[in-house]
Amino acid sequence: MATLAFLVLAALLVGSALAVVLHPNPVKSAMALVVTLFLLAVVFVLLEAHMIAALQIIVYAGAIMVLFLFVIMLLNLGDEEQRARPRRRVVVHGVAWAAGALLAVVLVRLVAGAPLGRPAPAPEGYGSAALVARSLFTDYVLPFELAGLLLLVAVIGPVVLAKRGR
Amino acid sequence: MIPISWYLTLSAVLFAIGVVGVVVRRNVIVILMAIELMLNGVNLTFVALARQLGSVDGQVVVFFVMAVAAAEAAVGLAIVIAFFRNRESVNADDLALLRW
Amino acid sequence: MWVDVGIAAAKAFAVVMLVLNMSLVLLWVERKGSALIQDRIGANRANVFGGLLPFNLGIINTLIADPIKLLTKEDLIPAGADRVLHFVAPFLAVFPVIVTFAAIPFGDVLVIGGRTIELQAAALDVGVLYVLAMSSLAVYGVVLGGWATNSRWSLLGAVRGSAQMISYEIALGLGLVAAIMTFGTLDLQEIARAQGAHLWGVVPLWGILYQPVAFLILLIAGFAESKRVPFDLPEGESELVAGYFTEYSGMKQAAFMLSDFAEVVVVAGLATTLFFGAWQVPFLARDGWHLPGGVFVAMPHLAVVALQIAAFTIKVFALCCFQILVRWTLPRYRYDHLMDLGWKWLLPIALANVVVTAVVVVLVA
Amino acid sequence: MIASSILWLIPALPLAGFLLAIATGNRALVRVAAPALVGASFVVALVAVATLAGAEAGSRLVDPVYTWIEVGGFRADVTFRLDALAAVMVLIVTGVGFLIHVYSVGYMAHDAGLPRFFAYLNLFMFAMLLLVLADNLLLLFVGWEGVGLCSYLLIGFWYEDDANAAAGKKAFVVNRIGDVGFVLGLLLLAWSTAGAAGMSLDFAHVEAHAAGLGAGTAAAIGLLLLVGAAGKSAQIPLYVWLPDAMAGPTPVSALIHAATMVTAGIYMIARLHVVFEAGPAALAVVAVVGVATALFAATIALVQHDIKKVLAYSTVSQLGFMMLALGVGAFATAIFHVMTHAFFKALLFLGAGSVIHGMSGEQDVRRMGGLRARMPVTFWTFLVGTLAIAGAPGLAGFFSKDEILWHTWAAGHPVFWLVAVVTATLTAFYMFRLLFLTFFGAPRAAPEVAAHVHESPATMTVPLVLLAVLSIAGGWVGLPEGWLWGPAIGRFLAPSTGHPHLAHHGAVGEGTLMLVATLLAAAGAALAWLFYVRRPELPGELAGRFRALHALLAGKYWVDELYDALVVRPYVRLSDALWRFVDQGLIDGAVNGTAAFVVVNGQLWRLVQTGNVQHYALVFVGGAAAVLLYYLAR
Repeated sequence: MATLAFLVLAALLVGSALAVVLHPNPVKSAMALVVTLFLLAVVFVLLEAHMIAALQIIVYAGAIMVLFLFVIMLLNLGDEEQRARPRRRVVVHGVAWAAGALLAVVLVRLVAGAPLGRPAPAPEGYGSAALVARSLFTDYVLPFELAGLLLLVAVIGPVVLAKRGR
Repeated sequence: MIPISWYLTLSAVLFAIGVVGVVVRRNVIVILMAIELMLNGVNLTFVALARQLGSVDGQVVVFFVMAVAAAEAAVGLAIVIAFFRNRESVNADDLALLRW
Repeated sequence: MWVDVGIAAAKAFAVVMLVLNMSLVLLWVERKGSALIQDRIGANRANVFGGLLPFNLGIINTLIADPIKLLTKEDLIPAGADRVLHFVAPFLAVFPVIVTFAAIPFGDVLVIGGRTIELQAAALDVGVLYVLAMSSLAVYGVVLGGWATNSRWSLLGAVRGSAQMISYEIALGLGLVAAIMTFGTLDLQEIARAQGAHLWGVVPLWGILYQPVAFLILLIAGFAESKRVPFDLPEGESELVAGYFTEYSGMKQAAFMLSDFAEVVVVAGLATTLFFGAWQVPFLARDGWHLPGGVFVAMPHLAVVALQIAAFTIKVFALCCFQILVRWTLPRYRYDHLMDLGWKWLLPIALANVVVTAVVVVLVA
Repeated sequence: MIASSILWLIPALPLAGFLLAIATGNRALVRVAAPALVGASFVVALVAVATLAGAEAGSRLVDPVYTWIEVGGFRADVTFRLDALAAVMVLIVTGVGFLIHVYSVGYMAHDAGLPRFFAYLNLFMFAMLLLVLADNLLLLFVGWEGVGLCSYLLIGFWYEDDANAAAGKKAFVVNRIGDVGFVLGLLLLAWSTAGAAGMSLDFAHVEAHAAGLGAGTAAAIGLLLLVGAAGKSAQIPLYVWLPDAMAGPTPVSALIHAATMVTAGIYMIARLHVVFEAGPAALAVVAVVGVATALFAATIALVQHDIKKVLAYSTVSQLGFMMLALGVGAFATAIFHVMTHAFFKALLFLGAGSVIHGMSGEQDVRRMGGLRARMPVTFWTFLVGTLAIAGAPGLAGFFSKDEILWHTWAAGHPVFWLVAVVTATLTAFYMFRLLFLTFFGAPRAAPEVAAHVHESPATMTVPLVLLAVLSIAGGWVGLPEGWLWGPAIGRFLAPSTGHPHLAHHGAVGEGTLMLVATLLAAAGAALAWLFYVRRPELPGELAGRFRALHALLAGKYWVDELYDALVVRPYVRLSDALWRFVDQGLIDGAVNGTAAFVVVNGQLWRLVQTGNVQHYALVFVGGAAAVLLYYLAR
């Protein structure tokens, strides 16, 4: 049952991910990515990472992807322009897909063969906001603050970059 | 109980798809999205291995990845907008200004 | 097993019905309310018995005739539209809003047949985050609806809508953070239970007493999230015809309208849960009334539960009515004013509120 | 050894003047500060010398400043030392230097480059004092090169004229040739005197070890050092730069190219006299070079028309006298002549400068004449200088020159003596010729120049008068043996220079020789009077009769042309060939070839650089996959 659910989920994920990469229309690509991210959130729930799953949707699906869509619409982009000659494009894409497939095969071989054994039992409240937050504000407090700084830069930087006529 | 290595396999496939997307797409915004896909593939690995170890450290890393991804998207899209304003294009072929 | 599934299904059905019905009722309330405010009769064209009754049946018109009309109208898809996304968009608009309600508790526990049933469709330990996550997804309906129809007005509405919703989501989230800090949990049911105490044995200790600022922020941001006046720029009739759903008709258009009203209900539900004691009735505990002065009046369990559900419904409805009142009272904002309000006022205030709350929480603890 | 803490001030004060002039470039400030600082240096030197004179004979003042080089067993300190030899030199340098600074204030008053001039002049004073006060040969060499640099800068002071710049360059290059010999001599000296305590070029060390040198080694060192001295002191064969050096401002000629710098070679040989005494062959060569130069230069001076050129050849000739003195072992006498020569030659140069100043830059004696009345102070002081150099009894040059002649005779070199006496006669002749042509007879200047002839201002005439006094009285510190107080300066210098070795006190006494020389000098002067006052047409007739000889002398024996043909032009051709084939062909070829290789390579590899990030990403992906594949396959 769970296995079947996972397989269906995985198939949907791979399908939507492929749609991101293959669909010529950026809006459709973005929507496919939203679906991918949403499904990933579900996978996170399966892995008992509730907090991360919620954040995945809030941050990725809710904020980042909306930003992407917003920009696509602002620039009013249509289907992707293909300039290379078709034959050359086929060659380049063929090479790229072959390299990607090789990478996928190698990575899968590497991780699938990993001697992991059974997962450790999840502690009480695993994946909850409290546990993640405790870790975040104790062991990782410095990276946390640095991430805050980074985000501040990311707030100021785009304003400077995108502002018209400075 | 689904073996953790299945999740890892899934994440590897997602990552590879993202890589191909970065290479083959011409639209800079889509390239950025493919990068997000790669990041998410890696995120899945972190969450899966966090579950494997029964520790939340991996989830904390994912938290940071999200923060960085948000920053990256904001700055990246701002650059795209600035570029579009100059060249009326978001095609990666037009971004090769530093070429000899 | 099957009983559990049945119970879950029943709870889900109850929640969906609550939202949908209240949305419909709100539609009528809005029509009547606007008429009242504008000093006209309104919604009076539904007489069944030829005007013999002493009151008109506008409510029936709104509840039954309107939906039937909308359902049976032709579904127009403009030329050049993206058929798939055009079809999906309305559902993407409605779905997250209704689903949001799953995390909101509408009563305490119901003990029946030896089972203890939480009166909440989905008992989530990250309930508040869930609410935020779902409300953040609501923007896709707007964006895609606007984009898929291949219309300038729609696209402008979509761009406005996405920017507005993203902007106010931040203020909304920060407002909720302050509330969460006060209660120390993300579980909405626990938050509801935490509001059962009374100050000096008389005043019910609801969230509004702790977090009035957060409530105001939630309310204002809620207006923006539901894209209603004074923040109805994405669909402002005088500017963009009907904004992002200009090119929709029939049931799909109804779905967009429904999502607006459902959003009003969700905002009201969230505000009720966080700031107005959720299902709490003053002095009513599980076993009966604990009135001031040590007076105790026992009550049957089912009656208590029924009272709590009723109290929750009434509170939500009251808040909905308040939103409608605001909607027909204030004029529309200009777009830059809207952004100014969101980024330059709400956000700093929410941040300050968070800081002050943090200090107080630490000091009290 | 007496510790002293003021010696460093002597060179430091002119250095301060140099820095001040360079830093401010303020005319009003510099023209006061530069002479004042040199004067202060003179006062400090007087104090130091007084201290030395008050101490017992043979002692010296030492002022260690800091350790300069300490590497391996070798050590060189910046230490100043003042012994009798250095004392005399320091007083000459600072005293005459001060007077010439004062003179320069007037002479250079209208020159735009005045701050630069005084900067160079002060730098020269610093370097010269470093040379004189140095405690070791390395520090001396720094001063040696420093004065060379200043000489170059000052000869080419008016660098707008190519000829001046070329003269400076010539002086510099010729001096470098001498310096090669000097450096080789230093290295050989250091190497051959290295003891258990390691190498050292301290004078104390050298003096202690010189006696242990073999005669051959010492002679080799001496000859190499002589090459350096010949360069600096303008001896055959390296004298050619000095006449050209007259291109510099006249005070420079007086200070650097007459009174001080050119005597550095003399000073150096006197300072290292123990080395030369250990190699008598070198000493003999010194004597030959000296006497040959003296005669050679004097003959050229007979027919020169440029007032400064005559004085320049005269200087070369007098330096030859000093070399002769050194060569016959009369080191103290050589230094004595350095001193008197500094007085009267500085006087003559400054007088010439005054004439040139008054004649609006005219230097050719054929267009002078009759200036006696118009420039009385200059005339009288110039007369004193001429008498002094000619050896008029009682004047400075009389005593020092006769002491040289006497020592030459007494050391057993009658041929040298004969040549020297002939030279002295020629000296009297050409100096009086110069005097008569300049100040007597009818004015031959152009009318507009003649109208402007005027006596020089006080800043110029006062130094002239002071130097004239010194030229009269300066010789009395070195009377012959047995006269009144005798050779006081010789006794003072003896601890530093040793006592002269007189081979035989022969049958002929000093007085006899003195009488012969004086009579011959008077004859020379009389001949000049005959030629240039009484019968002005005679020189032309003689020149017509001995045309070949006159042409030889007027052409300065064509030494410059000879050098040009034998050395300069082949060297230029060699350089040209090297430039063409080695530099352009081999070196540039290698460099350009490297560049061309890089360019071709770059052309090839830039095809890989499409500028498209995604191509790079693709390669990156392939690389990552390959790395992972490697781990998988392992």
